[in-house]
Amino acid sequence: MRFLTLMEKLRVPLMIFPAVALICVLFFGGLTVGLGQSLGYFPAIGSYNLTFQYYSDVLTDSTFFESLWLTFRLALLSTVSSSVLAIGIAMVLRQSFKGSRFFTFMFQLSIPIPHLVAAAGIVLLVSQSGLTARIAYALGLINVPRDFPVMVFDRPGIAIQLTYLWKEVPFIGVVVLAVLQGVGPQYEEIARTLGANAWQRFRYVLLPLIMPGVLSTSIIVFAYVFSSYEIPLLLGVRYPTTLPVLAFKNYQDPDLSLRPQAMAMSIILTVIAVLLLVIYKRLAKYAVNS
Amino acid sequence: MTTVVLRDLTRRFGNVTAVDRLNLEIASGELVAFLGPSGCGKTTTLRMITGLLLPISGDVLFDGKSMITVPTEKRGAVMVFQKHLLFPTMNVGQNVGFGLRMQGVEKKEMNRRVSEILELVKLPGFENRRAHELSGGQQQRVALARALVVRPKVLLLDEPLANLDANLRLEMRELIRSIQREMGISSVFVTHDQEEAVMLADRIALMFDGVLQQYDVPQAFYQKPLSTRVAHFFRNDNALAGTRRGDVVETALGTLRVDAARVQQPDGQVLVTVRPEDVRLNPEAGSPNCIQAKVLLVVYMGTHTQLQLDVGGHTWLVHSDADFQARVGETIPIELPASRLWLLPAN
Amino acid sequence: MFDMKRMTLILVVLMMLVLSTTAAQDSDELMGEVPGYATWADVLAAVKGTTVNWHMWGGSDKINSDVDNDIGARVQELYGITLNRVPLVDTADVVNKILDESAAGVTTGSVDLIWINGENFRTLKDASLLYGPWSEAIPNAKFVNWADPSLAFDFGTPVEGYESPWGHAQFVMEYNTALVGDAPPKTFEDLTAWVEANPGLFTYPAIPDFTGSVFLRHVFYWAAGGPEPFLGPFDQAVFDQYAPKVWEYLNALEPNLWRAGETYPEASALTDLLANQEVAFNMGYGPGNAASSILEGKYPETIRTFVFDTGTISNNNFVTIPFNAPNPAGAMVIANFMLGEEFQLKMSDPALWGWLSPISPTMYSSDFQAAVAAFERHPATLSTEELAAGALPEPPSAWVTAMEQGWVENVLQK
Amino acid sequence: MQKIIRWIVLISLVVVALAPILPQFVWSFSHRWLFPSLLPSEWSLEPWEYAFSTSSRVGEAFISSMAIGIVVSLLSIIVGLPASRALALYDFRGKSVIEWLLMVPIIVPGIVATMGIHQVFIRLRLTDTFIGVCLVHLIPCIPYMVLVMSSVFANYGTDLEDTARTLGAGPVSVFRYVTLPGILPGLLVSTMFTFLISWGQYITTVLIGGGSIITLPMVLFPFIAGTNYSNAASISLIFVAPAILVLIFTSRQLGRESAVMGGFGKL
Repeated sequence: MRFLTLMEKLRVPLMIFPAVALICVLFFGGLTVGLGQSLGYFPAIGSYNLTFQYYSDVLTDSTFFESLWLTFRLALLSTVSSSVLAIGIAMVLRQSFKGSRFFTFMFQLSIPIPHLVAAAGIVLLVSQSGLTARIAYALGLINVPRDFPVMVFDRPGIAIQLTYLWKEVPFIGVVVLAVLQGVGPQYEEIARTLGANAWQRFRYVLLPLIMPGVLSTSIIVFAYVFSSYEIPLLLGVRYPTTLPVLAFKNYQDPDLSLRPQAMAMSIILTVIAVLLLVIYKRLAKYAVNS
Repeated sequence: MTTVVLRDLTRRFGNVTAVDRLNLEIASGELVAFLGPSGCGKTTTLRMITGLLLPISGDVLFDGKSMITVPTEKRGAVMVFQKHLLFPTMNVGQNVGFGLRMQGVEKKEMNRRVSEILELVKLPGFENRRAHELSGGQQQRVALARALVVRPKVLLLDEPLANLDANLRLEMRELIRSIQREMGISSVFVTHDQEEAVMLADRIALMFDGVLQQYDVPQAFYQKPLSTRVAHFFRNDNALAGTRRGDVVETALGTLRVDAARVQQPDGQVLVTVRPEDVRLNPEAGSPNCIQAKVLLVVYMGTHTQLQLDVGGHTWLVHSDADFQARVGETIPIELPASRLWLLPAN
Repeated sequence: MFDMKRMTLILVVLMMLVLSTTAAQDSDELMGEVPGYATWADVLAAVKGTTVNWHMWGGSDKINSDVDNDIGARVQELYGITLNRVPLVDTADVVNKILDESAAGVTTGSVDLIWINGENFRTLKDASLLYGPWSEAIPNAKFVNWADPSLAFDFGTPVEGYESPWGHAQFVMEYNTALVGDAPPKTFEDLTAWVEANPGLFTYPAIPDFTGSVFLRHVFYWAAGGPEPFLGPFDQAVFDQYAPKVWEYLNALEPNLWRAGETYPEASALTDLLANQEVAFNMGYGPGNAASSILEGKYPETIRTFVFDTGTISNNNFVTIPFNAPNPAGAMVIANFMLGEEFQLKMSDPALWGWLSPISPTMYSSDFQAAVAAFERHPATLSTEELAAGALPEPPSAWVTAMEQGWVENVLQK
Repeated sequence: MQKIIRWIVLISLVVVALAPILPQFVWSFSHRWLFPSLLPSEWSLEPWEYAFSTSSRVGEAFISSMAIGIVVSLLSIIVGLPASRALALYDFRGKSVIEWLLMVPIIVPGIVATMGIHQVFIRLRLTDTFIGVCLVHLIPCIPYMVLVMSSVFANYGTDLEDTARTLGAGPVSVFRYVTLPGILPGLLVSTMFTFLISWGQYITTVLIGGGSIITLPMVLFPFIAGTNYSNAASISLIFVAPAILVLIFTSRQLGRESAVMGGFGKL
């Protein structure tokens, strides 16, 4: 009997322990090592003294802030435009019509496709000598590749954002679609009989219902874009580059003394990510409540 | 104050005709119940009145004006559903004020009207509650208030009480009835519960398979059903085949007198019917319209006793006093009062 | 400085004379000591049935498949070695890995052989993270003219037996005759003029890209009138003397560059830009690249190469063995094989890689020389003579670092 | 009017969905395809021959990517399922802390923890190993699994399980006949997500695998970076094929009303 109550007591801890332990060791362990190195605790190069030197190095470097701004801008723009497009497409796909299953499948198509492949596809499509440019040439719209708008290796990072859009719109859209299908048509019908026109029904009835789903998927998207490495590396300009690229470049520099700086950048990146999440959740709560 | 006329209203879904050439008139300020088993087309009709669904043919007229080309949001026909009552993202005040907000009513005026209507549904000061904090009945009342606050031309209720428990349902019926009377809004409500329809409605439209069977005041469905199906729906299966000749009907069990001024079937083959509560047991000797019936089953029901009788090969249900005594298998005389007999067409 | 160079040249000639007499004899003996093995026979005995993990840049499918198939099959056949090519995007990655392993006290790592040169070599050598010395002791080292400064020094870092050459590279410019015509700008003045007349059609890879970096060194050489000031140890005063002219030149060029200099492409992207006429020029260390790219379909037929009138920089590709290589013997055998006649002949074939050999053909057999002479030169490839005439040395890597950093600060971020 | 807008949206949807993928089929058969040709001027099977040759290491990389993906998915299930059930169905002290702990890896850039864990792994001799790579892939995978599955468990509830137990089913039978069938659609989708997260990992694999563990993104990356688009295309298509297969199997679950996708809305 006592054994049974003990088991009862231990049930939850036993269930959560493996996951929590793995995440703590792998993720928070890694984070702690990084934090240590960023503070100068780096036995491998014989450094044990704790210092904020590397943070001040990073925070006084304009390169860091340019990278931060770029990273933030890319993440924000990609997230907002993905969300808007996703909601729009989900609104169309939720209607029942012939072939809706086919179109829903096509909409989901890019979800499993790796970002790397997406990036290659986007380059082949929108570079100045890409397929679109060639079509433009065939139509007589341009004469030479440089007449075509710059979208790859450009400062605004258009190809980067297109890649993210292509990947993330369906991700958010699928969640919105799931919510919309769960909601059913009745709220809208009530609103309609109460005199709400199409825009009002969307704005006051549907949008508040799908907003929580949109907000949390967009956090995931924002975090992903904020932390991604390959896409800006492959499609972006050399300078300024995104924070993860910059941090990793410093980390992989044969000059090991740059590592603490890389770690300091990572820790700052982490703090910013968590901070943004907190602000975002506050804002979201406020937005949903009012 | 609006009259609603449905003219030859027809709607098909694929091969299924959900509503077939429905003609109906709802007088100004009247409360009409659309009654019938599920799938009979009552909700489809309701949706056609709101404009959420367009008819294939026919017309919907409010005060004589065709509404077919008027979109739902401009019709002023407000709907209250049984499920998904309140917008979950809004509080009570916002829910009730929704329709006014859509019309662009000024905030102060809106708040005033919202609190006024909340008082009417007996939820004063509930503006800031969230929907999920309310009980089922309270939610129902908020949904009603939300519909009423815009002063609709027509109020449409789709099984509004189906999700409530028995006591609450009673309370809500009275509330709906009193508010509807007070505000004089032409209203339609859909239900599959004949008791509810009888209690609430000025008139009942009974539908089977998309076809209107009978449209009349509630009493008529008990006293003067137009078919065995209607009678059956109102729990009357007591029937006996016979031949009418003037004020008598010849049956296998004898000759029964009928009130010629009341019954409508012409002479010839008919079915004689009488409601379970109208059959007299223990008739005085020599009473007219007495026949013999065999007791099949006796069930004590608290307020009365229910008997199953074999009447000339038909199984009848009869209600008696609670203290009525009978043995199964016994043959007893029953009286079918002439003033209560109703004739149905023979099948 | 200059005199030293002249001295070494004389030495080279003398050495060549001495060595050429032994060229024909193929001894399989160690020519010196290597750590852990007494004789070459010991080495060969140790490698049978082993695997060599060769970490190398993996961006060329041609090199990848030739290493795996041809070389892999040959070393399996000859020595019983399984060659495991590990592709790299950037050689710095593997350097870093060695550094990390050393810091963590990992004495038996996973890397046996690295394709390396320049800064990466210096990093490992300075940190004493290399196996050896060995490269002067392996049997085929006898073909190598170690007195040649381009072989004795790798970007100014003394090789000292820690890496073995296997290919020679010289910087060339590639251009599209369809856009440039038949007379490419062969001086920096002409280049400026051409770029101003044809804005948007020229750029160079972003530094610290390998190729962008070597282009920058050419500008420094041009600014100083030759490579000489940069061949000694790094000197800030000398650097400051010439750097402003370089930044001025490059910044003046910038508005007329591809994308108005808003960004600079990766070297590989520049290849694609040339192929699709987005720009008119490309550049790189491979004199045979234009020809092989045309054959591979990556370039249009109209691409040709040229070198600057003042010459272009050449250097060597080396292989090195890290201190914690699990199989240093196998790595040495591979390095030795790559110095042999068979490999060098294959590598020089314009139909294959079209590389230059770090070894003078006279060191090998007459068959080798005849075969090389018989190679059909693609019209896009310059002759060996044309190239050799203007070969310039690489500066020590400290200069390279300073130039790269200077460019980032004064050109890229400006 | 609304219909016209709908069809414009739907057709552009299909075009946009296919535009980055379909041209890669053509690229994978091209030998020379330069501006301004709309189609390759010379066709070739070389990119495919290369992709299927041993020296491209595509086959080997495919197998390791697949093996890592499967191991990571299985580990995520084993570790994540109990945790998500506990979070969904039980109230306990510190629950919000645990939830937070398990969600933070979704928000914080993976590269951050990876750089730190790299140092530890070198010491533990886990770099260059299969299991090391699997472990580092688990960092983003476990949180996704927990996020989705706790929503599924919460939605599924315990009523049916309780019913089954009163009918005499033991814990194993309850899981086998009641719980598993109930959560299976959700489990399929979350497993697909974890598999795909692992399948697409690049920089973490490069760092921890140290070049010894070669996965498909690592084979592909140099060709994209090196603008060798023909070879990149053939490898991309091989890289994409299993992912599309997975989608075909789970598309229905993704598309319909379900707690699964709603799980992403619970962050």
